[in-house]
Amino acid sequence: MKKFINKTDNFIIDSLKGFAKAHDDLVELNLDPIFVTRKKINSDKVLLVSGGGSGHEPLHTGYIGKGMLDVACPGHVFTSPTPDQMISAIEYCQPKNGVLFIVKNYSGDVMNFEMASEMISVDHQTVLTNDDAAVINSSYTSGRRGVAGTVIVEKVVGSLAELGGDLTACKKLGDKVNLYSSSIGAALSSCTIPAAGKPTFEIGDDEIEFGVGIHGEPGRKREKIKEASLIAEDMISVILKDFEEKSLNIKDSNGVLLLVNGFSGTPLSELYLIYNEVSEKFSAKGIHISRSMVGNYTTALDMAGASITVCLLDNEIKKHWDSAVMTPSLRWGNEDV
Amino acid sequence: MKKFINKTDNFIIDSLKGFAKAHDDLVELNLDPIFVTRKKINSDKVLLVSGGGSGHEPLHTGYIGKGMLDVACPGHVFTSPTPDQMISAIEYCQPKNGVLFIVKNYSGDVMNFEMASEMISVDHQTVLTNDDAAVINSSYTSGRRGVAGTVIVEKVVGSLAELGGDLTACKKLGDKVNLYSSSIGAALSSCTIPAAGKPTFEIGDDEIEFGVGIHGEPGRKREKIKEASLIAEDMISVILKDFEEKSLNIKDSNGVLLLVNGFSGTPLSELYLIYNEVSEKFSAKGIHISRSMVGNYTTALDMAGASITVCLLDNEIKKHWDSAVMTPSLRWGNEDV
Amino acid sequence: MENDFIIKCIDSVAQCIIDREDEIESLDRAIGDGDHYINIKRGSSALQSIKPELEDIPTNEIFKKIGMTLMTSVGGASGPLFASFFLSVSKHIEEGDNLQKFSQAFALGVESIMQRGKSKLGDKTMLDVLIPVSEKLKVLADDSYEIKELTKQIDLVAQASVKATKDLLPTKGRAAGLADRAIGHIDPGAKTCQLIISTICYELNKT
Amino acid sequence: MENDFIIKCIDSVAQCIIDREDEIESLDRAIGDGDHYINIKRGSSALQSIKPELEDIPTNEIFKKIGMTLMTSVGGASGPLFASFFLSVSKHIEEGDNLQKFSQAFALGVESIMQRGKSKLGDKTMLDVLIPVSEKLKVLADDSYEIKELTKQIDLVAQASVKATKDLLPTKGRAAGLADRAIGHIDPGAKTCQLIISTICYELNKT
Ligand SMILES: Nc1ncnc2c1ncn2[C@@H]1O[C@H](COP(=O)(O)OP(=O)(O)O)[C@@H](O)[C@H]1O
Ligand SMILES: Nc1ncnc2c1ncn2[C@@H]1O[C@H](COP(=O)(O)OP(=O)(O)O)[C@@H](O)[C@H]1O
Ligand SMILES: [Mg+2]
Ligand SMILES: [Mg+2]
Ligand SMILES: [Mg+2]
Ligand SMILES: [Mg+2]
Repeated sequence: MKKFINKTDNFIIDSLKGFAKAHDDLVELNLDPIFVTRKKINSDKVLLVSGGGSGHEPLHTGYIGKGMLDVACPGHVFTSPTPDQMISAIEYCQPKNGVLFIVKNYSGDVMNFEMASEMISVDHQTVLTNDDAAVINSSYTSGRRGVAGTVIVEKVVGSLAELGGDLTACKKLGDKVNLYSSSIGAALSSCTIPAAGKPTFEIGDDEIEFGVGIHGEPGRKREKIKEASLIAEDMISVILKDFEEKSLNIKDSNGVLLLVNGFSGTPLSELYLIYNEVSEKFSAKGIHISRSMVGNYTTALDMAGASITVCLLDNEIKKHWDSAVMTPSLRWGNEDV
Repeated sequence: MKKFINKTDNFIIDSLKGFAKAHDDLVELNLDPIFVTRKKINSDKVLLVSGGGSGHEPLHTGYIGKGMLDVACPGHVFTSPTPDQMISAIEYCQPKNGVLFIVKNYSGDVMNFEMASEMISVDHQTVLTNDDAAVINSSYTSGRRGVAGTVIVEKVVGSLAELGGDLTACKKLGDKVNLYSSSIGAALSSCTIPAAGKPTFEIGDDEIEFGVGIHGEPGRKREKIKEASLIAEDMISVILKDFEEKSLNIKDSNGVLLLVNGFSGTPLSELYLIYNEVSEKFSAKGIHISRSMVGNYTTALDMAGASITVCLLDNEIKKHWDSAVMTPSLRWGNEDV
Repeated sequence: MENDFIIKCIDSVAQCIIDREDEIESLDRAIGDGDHYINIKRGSSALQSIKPELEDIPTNEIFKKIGMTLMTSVGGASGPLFASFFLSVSKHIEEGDNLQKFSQAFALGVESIMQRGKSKLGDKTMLDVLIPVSEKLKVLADDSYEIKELTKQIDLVAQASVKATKDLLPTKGRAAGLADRAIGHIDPGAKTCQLIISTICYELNKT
Repeated sequence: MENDFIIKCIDSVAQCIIDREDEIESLDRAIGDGDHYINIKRGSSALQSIKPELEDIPTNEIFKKIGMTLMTSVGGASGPLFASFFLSVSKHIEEGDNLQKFSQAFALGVESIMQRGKSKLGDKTMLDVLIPVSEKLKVLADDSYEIKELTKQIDLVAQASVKATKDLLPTKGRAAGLADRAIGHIDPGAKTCQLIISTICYELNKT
């Protein structure tokens, strides 16, 4: 294992300290228990709290700021945070209009947030994200995984909360964005958890893991690497099928948001190449891309690979997607509005 | 070699097409010869033209837009563009107030831009960036390499040009930012040029290449991997020595900009960890960091590793650093100003 | 159930986990996300660091402290599940309880895992060790076996049921995404439960 | 210098470069950025695609077209240098020039590389093959040797001087950053120049 690291046990803390210093105009880091909040807490708005295992940076800490999250509770690498983190963060922020938890659908995250939820008295709701279309037969399992679509949920709900939306409205919008989003990824390499010291899975020099999760969890199938165009085709058919199963019309005239997300080890140039393949095939199918994002937004440590996420844009989602945002890792629109 | 790619010969074009589509609100791609311009060309300002081999994305195409570049001419992977690209781009833009070339100091780039320069009639100047402090005894060689400091030059000069600065002023400011910037990098892995199909260099499982270039060129020394804190220490001493040799005071009260740049294969969490190490050591030395950037800004294909760049901020540089910028990969400030 | 014995078990279990690192770790790498060893090691270190606090408090308080410590240190899926177990046991146990009472508290602890995890026997989780063990414990406690025989039998059940998770199709936790690709692999959480139980059996046997 | 011969050389050089891929590529990977083979292959493919245009034009035009094609296809450091060479030669060569005249044009071509590259003998570049070859060519042309002997001698000089780049300390181009770590490695640009020269010598010999 080769990483820029001191002691593996301190990895998360060392990294969070650097993050907090580099963005000390926007965020504040609390240790013991660990949570990150906006620099200026607005206790009048619905408090947006997310969190999850570390190793997916910039998710979630990088999305704290105006127009997006208020709080992120980072767990250890690939391990959900513990309830005391959420509880302390909420005590610290003193929200007057309720708390919305945004939680990726993994047993660990769900249970830890649930325990926190049972132990707080403030009004709260939870949006569970489960945009990963890789998991087949999800009705037999604990469900689909939450992956890069979570960023879209956080951005869109963040905008509504910033503009004064109440808890019920935020929860409703979050559930809608999640429903409207489907993702599918493929890995070219494994990732290595610092404390484990070795790759999570073995993969041949000519293989890809199709449908991989953002923790290097095995996906739908292991197959031989092929042209990006063919991989894109496979990804698109999973997404199309998923929208079909959800009875959602991907050809809606408002268009879709296409997010090409890197898992961190794949260069931007390749992500753009995937974007090109998907957008060409979409345009042949009459699917209109009206918003785009290409980059490392939900990563898996050092894993090489990428996912695509498609989110249907109705007027409400589009409006909140376009609104100003000012966080360490997502920033657009007018900053003093 | 595992990459998201169709045919290696088409890699750059496929990727650029995706880039141009994903950012069609900001940029426009021209094929044959290849160059990328802003969507809306302003021929009244000094035209900022950069370019270089591909594989360093988002450099330079990702920095096209308001407050930064007007044109980028991407070459093949790690190979400088050819003069016809620059010449055609300038013809296309019809600049009325001169052209400033921003060129990283590599023989190939210098010579190709020089040839272009000899073949155009419009008034022009060149800023050569050579911020890489890795190369020792540079007086005996063709000089230091231009690396991540180039982004700072492009941002700062971009701001001046946007605000109406003339060619002479832009050239002068560019040279100053370059002089005020020093960089040093370390690689944990090699990179693989798509057309070559195999890693540019071999490196042991426990080795790092200290002082590596952004093309995987060997650096100062090959050494055993050690704690990030110790690597950061080595990096800092190279930077301090360089400022000393340039007779520049890094403890200037205005503070410095610290850029922790990933080469692409290293996750953001590790870059923040490096930021933490450097900022702790800087503060112990009385060096004040007043601006920060952490991310993949000047990459080397899929190479794992990182560099730090320190740029002294005088009032002029600071003002132009802070001004609004709206490009695919750098975006802040108010967008409609 | 004496405090000293519980503290001793904390140490033995911690040691056992460290000794079996490779095995535990490779299981979660195969069908999970590779962190299970790190998670339970963190939990068992946290328990070791609170040992002094456990010396002179009532039995139910011990279980509560263990539960709270696991809750705030382990994280992941196994953290809240182990925590739920101990917190539930703490509510149903009292100073000087006999084996029958203990086996009832144990069963209620297992039930709280099922509630927290919305899971049941056969989901290919830790429950596939805990439920059979709990059931056996009830039977043996009722029949008031000798400690030697009791620990032997419990250990056998734990060993057999962990092996049986190999053939199960996962429906809960991270492995669920894998579906039938997980068949042939032992569930990591089941493995650690078996190791913990076997270790405690061994310690009981020495008393 | 007949057009047909030049076109033939374009093909032979292209073939030679392809045949020696591994060697050329590994040199630039060792002390450069690994793209030299790709660059010159791209250049030689571009030349092959303009062969029809070269058939019926004056000699100086051929060299100019070759220079412009290399200029707009190769890129990197070697592109403008090769381009400068051919563009310079095109200015100093005329239909039916004898060997002496050609050797002068060749020397001026090499000089234009030195100007473009701000480089000289001993910098561990292509010039460390081109300069000795150019000098030898001048001497041999003046002494009006037989073509067989001339090509043999030129080839020998090219072979010897490319080997000699091994021991040089690089001061130009990407290898410069390496300083003495580059010692022991042959310069890739020097190698391709030698290959091109040796190939042309071989073709000349066949005429
Ligand atoms: N819903 C559940 N019910 C019971 N046990 C579960 C459940 N989800 C996960 N587990 C257990 O937790 C183990 C994984 O724990 P761990 O690796 O620490 O957490 P995570 O899965 O969050 O990475 C699994 O092997 C399984 O035994
Ligand atoms: N200034 C120079 N003068 C002469 N030759 C040079 C100079 N710089 C580079 N070269 C030659 O170019 C070769 C490298 O070419 P190439 O790999 O195609 O370009 P790049 O170095 O830009 O990647 C070197 O091996 C060397 O022979
Ligand atoms: Mg986990
Ligand atoms: Mg090159
Ligand atoms: Mg796990
Ligand atoms: Mg090269």
